[in-house]
Amino acid sequence: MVLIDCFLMLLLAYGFGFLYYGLYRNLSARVHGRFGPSLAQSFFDSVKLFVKEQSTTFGWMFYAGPIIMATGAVLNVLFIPFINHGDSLQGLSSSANLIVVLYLMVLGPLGNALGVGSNGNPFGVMGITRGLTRLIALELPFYLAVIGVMIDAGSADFSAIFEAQSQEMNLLKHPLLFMAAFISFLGFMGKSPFDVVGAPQEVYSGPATEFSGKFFALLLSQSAMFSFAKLLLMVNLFLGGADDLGDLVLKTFVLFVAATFIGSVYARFSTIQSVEFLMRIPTLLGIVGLALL
Amino acid sequence: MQNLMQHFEIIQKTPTLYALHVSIETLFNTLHHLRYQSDFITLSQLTCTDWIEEERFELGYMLTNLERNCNLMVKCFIGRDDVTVASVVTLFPQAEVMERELHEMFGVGFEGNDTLYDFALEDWQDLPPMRREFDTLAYVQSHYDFRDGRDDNLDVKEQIKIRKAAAKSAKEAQGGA
Amino acid sequence: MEEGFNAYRQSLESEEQSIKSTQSVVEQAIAWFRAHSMFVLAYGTGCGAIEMPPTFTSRYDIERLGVVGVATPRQADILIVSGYCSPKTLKRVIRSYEQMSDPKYIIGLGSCTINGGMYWDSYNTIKKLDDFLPVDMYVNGCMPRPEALIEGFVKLQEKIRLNSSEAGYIKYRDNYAHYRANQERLFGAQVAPSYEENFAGMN
Amino acid sequence: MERKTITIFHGPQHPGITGNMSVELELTGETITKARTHVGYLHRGFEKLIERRTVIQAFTIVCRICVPEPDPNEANFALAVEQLAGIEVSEKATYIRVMVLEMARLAAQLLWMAGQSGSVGLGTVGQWSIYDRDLILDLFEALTGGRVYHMYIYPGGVRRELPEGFLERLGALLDYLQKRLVEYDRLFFDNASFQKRAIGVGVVKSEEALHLGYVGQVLRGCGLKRDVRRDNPYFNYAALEFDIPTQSGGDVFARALVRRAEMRESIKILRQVIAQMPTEGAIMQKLPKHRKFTLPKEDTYVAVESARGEFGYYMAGDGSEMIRRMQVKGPSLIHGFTLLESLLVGEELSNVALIMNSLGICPPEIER
Amino acid sequence: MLHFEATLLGHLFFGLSLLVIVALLRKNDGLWHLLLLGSLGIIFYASSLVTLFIGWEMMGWSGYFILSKTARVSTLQRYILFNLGGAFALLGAIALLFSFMGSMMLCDIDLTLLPVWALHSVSALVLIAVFVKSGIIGAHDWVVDSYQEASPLFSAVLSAILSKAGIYLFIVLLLKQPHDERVLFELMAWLGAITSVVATFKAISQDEIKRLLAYSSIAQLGYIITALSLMQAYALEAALYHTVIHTLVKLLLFVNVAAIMAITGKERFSELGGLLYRVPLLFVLLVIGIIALAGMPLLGGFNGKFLLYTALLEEKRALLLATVMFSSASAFLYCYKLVYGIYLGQRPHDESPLHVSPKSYYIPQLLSAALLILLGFLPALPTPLFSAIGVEAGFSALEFTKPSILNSPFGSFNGAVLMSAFGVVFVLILGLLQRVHSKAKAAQNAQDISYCGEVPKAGVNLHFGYGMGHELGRIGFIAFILRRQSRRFWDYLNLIVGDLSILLRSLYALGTQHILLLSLLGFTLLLLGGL
Repeated sequence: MVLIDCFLMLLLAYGFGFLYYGLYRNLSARVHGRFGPSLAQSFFDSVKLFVKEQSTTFGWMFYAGPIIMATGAVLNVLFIPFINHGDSLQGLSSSANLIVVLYLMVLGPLGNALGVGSNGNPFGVMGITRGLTRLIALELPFYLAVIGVMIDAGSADFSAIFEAQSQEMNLLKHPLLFMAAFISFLGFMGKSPFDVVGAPQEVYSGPATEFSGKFFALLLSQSAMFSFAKLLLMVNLFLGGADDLGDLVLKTFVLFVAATFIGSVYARFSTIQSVEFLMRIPTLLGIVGLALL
Repeated sequence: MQNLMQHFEIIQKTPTLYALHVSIETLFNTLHHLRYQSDFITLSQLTCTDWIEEERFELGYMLTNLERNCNLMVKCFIGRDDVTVASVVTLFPQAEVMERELHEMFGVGFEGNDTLYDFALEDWQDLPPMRREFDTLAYVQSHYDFRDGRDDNLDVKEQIKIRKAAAKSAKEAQGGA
Repeated sequence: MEEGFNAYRQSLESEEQSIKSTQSVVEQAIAWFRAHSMFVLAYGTGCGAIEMPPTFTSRYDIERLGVVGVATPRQADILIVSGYCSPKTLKRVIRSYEQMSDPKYIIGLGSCTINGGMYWDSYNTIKKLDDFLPVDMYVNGCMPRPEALIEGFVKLQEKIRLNSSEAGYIKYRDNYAHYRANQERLFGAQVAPSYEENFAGMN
Repeated sequence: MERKTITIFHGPQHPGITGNMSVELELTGETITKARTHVGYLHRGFEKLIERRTVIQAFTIVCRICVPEPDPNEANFALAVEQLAGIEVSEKATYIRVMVLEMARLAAQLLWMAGQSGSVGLGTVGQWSIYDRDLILDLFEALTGGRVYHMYIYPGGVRRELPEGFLERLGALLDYLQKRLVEYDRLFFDNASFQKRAIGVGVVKSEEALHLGYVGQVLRGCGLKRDVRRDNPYFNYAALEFDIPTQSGGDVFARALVRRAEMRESIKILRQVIAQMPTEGAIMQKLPKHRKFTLPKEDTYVAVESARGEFGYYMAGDGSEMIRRMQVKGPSLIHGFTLLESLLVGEELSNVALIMNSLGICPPEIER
Repeated sequence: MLHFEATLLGHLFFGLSLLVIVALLRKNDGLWHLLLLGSLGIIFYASSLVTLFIGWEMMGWSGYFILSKTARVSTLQRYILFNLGGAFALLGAIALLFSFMGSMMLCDIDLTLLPVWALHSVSALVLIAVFVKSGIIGAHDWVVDSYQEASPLFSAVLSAILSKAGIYLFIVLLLKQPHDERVLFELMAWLGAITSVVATFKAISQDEIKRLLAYSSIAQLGYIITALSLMQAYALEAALYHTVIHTLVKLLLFVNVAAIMAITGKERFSELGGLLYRVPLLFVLLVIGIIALAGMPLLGGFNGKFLLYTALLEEKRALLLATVMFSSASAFLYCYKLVYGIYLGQRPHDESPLHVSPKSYYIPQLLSAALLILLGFLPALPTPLFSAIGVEAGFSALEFTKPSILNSPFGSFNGAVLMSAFGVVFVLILGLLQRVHSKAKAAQNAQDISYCGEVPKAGVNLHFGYGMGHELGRIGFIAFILRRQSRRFWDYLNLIVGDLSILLRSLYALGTQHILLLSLLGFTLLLLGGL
């Protein structure tokens, strides 16, 4: 039963991931004052890249890099329950808890960092270093918020967190914690003030510089699924988890639209500015939120 | 501007443009004097005109004053073949790039400016291209080949001749009838 | 036999019918995906690059056709040579083209790529882009308008859907020696590392 | 061997470069220790081609020198030929020329805004400003027949009469742009994250700015009120009344505010031109012996204020109908080499595109 | 009267030191290593305070002799000075304990009997010894230099085992603190967390490989000391688990770096790079090492951290937990710098010939890598041993269901499911990628990278190893950390002691009668004091 559950979750994550990616391009197109591509355009892009005739590789480590990253994304999807109280769509979340998921989110990018490092392109490793430097301050407000949620729920298991939010979701109980987490959530999703990792004008498309053909396709697919997993995590932690599929779509969509619109009106901080910013206001929000727990 | 007039024989070309001819020996001292004593403190352009029939280049230092409302052209004639002029990088740092361009385009040497590597052309073996004896059309014929005309269309001039003849004969036929 | 544009259009349609019947459904699907998602390399080589911002932004918005600008040649499918090409630029253009992964296409903008255009007598521009790189689609005009550029992309999409064997990258791969000879004749020996072995294992 | 600094190219094929040039950067980490500009990718040997062309032939090629703003080239060429040959230009033609130049400046500033916001990742502003620039190009198309290359200001006047209803359309467009500028203020100039990125970056010291020959917004950005339209007026700018905005910061944000104020000034000038445009008068003074028009054995230097600074032409005639020598001096020659290379040392890699856009470097006018 | 008594804790620590020293035995200074092993044995099996102190001293100077083969004089001096300082602090603590306990035996030490001031002074003195040994910030000066200048294999021993002696001392002497007198250990918990943050940022900015590893082991010990000072069952398990992991990881990393130094003769990031495809096995082993060092969920490294986080959560120490998580998040940067600086990056042009590395470098690495992977699959394997030690130390037993499920007060996770899920998904995606339409084509050579349209010339350096983390110096508080040199503090102390001794010497220069007068005065004071 668990296998069917996992397969269904992966299918949902893949579908919703590309749907939201297409929606992102459409919504930001409307902000720009144009129509934008069809909703499935990102899916077409990834299939086209999969069926290209050539993809350059730089040895077996470069080949393994994106695979580890995709594995990290898939594991994230599997270890976060989609539905809060039901028994379907739980995946493997019973045998793991929130702290494991937090650190799984970093496993994929570190695996990819090995792959990108092995191709010898300076732009790739500069993108990775920017990601890791930004990670130092990006995790701080998110951890503060997550610690608050765990202490409030009394355990790190998702079921306990859903229990704690059964009457009132964390967004209302701990608004400050939600704000701190949302700011660093913008960074995880690579939205504008913090999208410093692959900035094309600065680092020549960062880590994805040497990815061609099927490797770039794998990168796109895993980033679609990974962003859906992050949306899911935010819903489970702060919006009381999803009662059923419809509720899931609604809540992730609301979070997603907020992130998109915020992202399209901000200029990009430099790496050091984003670290300094994240260490000031969001961390303060988190600490005050914890104090008021 | 007036005290400069007596000091040098300056011709006024337009209300805001003056010209001054100096010999190559006094060039650097004049520029030095203008740079520090007068208010012509900026070198905004370094021009070179090739008078091939008179066998000489004409170097022009375009100086602009502090208020940027008046330009003074300091010009001097130099020989055409492997001539070197004292570089003015010490007076005007921005001259470094201008001299590099003239060195590559005209072959004029500037001793004192050590960055005279290539400015716009890469691996250029031929004559400096802006000299008048360099014929660009001949270079194009020898290095590049053009797209040969479309085989389905005849030469345009012939077509025009045929049409004219047809029109004339048609008019005569119409006149005759 | 009639010549001119209509003839070319009929021959295109008839070829399309003949090819459609021979190709399997999978190949047609692959060609459909390749046509509906084109990544253009962000490289403004000549003065035509000034008409690319209006085409890629909100007024003419080519993203509706699935065309997106990408930063590196590895991710790109289409290289736009926008206007005249000096040997120094041509060296970089060839380098970028050879780093793109198959199937890749070239769009030549403006008359300068067709016959040297306004700089026919300039010592530093190439007169015929076709000698050095296989051009799939020419868009004429001394800087073609955004509408002409979009028309060029639509025509290219039709050509990609045909999945025809005489596409640019196949031509480049098959007679690579011819193109290489032209390049070396123009640049002398300092050409970017040759990709001879690159194609050895392919066909 | 020591591998402490890496060398990368902010190269010709790079989304963060303005045009087709490259900057070779030597980095320790992401801090730049040495920068060297490479140009020549767009060299077409303009001045060589012009030596083989008569005035009427050279006229069509001159406007192709610099792509974002071709009209100062045409104006310079016309001014130089008129000065050498001593041709008078009618009142109406001068007003139309001022109108064309100011419309070109507005279009170039909007293009700059797209580049500047793109370099800090604010894509929305780029989409809007390119759309607004396109509306100006529509008017150019109605007036001159060409969107970007207009070939309109000919020595002796302008080549085509204003289409009827053109001034009303221009007035309507100016009202629309006035409203849009307020939107750009909210999204771009007052955007906290852009200010955080732009303030204190690429600071030009005002003491050496004049002496080193910087022009345009770089001067006005560090408090020096210099503008060719005011200092060395051409056409009838002396009669028009407008002021020269300056800022004292000298950094990227100061130059952005200067450009923002210059857009307002251009709109003010255009409104005056619409009001004072004479209705009758010849717009084109026929050149004597059109094809065999000869220039006297004289040389001259003319300058026009383009959107990025003083754009100068040196032209020398030699009595034949071919032009003996024409040398173009764009603002980007000094900004691209002496200024850019000194500003980048010690700067972060993420500010390279920011500084290049703010200096308005356009490579085709460096090496022509 | 050397008394020995085998305790479970002793067995654990001695087992670890046995594993490390035997794995690193070399012909040339094997004798001293055995002596060192002996002294460790005395410490871990000592049942009386005197035996403990003797073992501590032996460990001190046997380490000194091994270090003296390679290190500079100033490093040696600092090594022996700091260790003696620690030893004398321990001696003071033992004297105080004896004066109250009346007996030297470890088993009948009961801290609750001590008056408050004695309790604090004993704890402070023992903590000084622990700090010196594990190199907490301030006392880390000798650690970094001696790790850097020791022979590569001995720095592995130094980092893997000698730093653990302090931990053992802490557990044996201080663990059974009375509950209400915990203010000293609250301060200690914060000191451990701050040490790990400071050491992490110092590690990121290093260019020599061994200095980076030295700072990283200081940071890891900071975690262990924070865990110990919580005085709670799961925190003890976290500390013990982390000790085991740290020993294995540091053994693996230092021996790997030693192999690289043997092969290339270089030890700086700015001189190395691009060895991936020339020594692939060393690369894979180092990757396993840094995954465990960074605390990634797959290998054993995560279990120690997971237990520490849940213990801190249970104690509701939110800010302390946030600091620890912050320092472990910033540890990813120096882990990546370690693997990128040596193996990844641009393939070196001067393909200097590599000397073949002796097989003996591989055995310890393979051993510890295998153990780490085993702990990844069965995270709760050592839990029975740790809970027995906890019971012995007076804590409640730990909850244990299956070796593959590690449980903690705040939730549990199944290591086997995690690892097998990773393996299955990895193989599935690999299969998908193999059969997809597009064929993989190898890149031509080191120059065939997309480099903005240009061709990287032969002599151009594209290796980012030295510059990684260079930007952090621009951030305010990190720049403060990097600038703060603790050496200036010790040199300043040095000066003060110098002036004092000069003053004292002038005292002796007085005439004999003055000395008589002074001694008389001193004697009377003592008499009065004595009444």
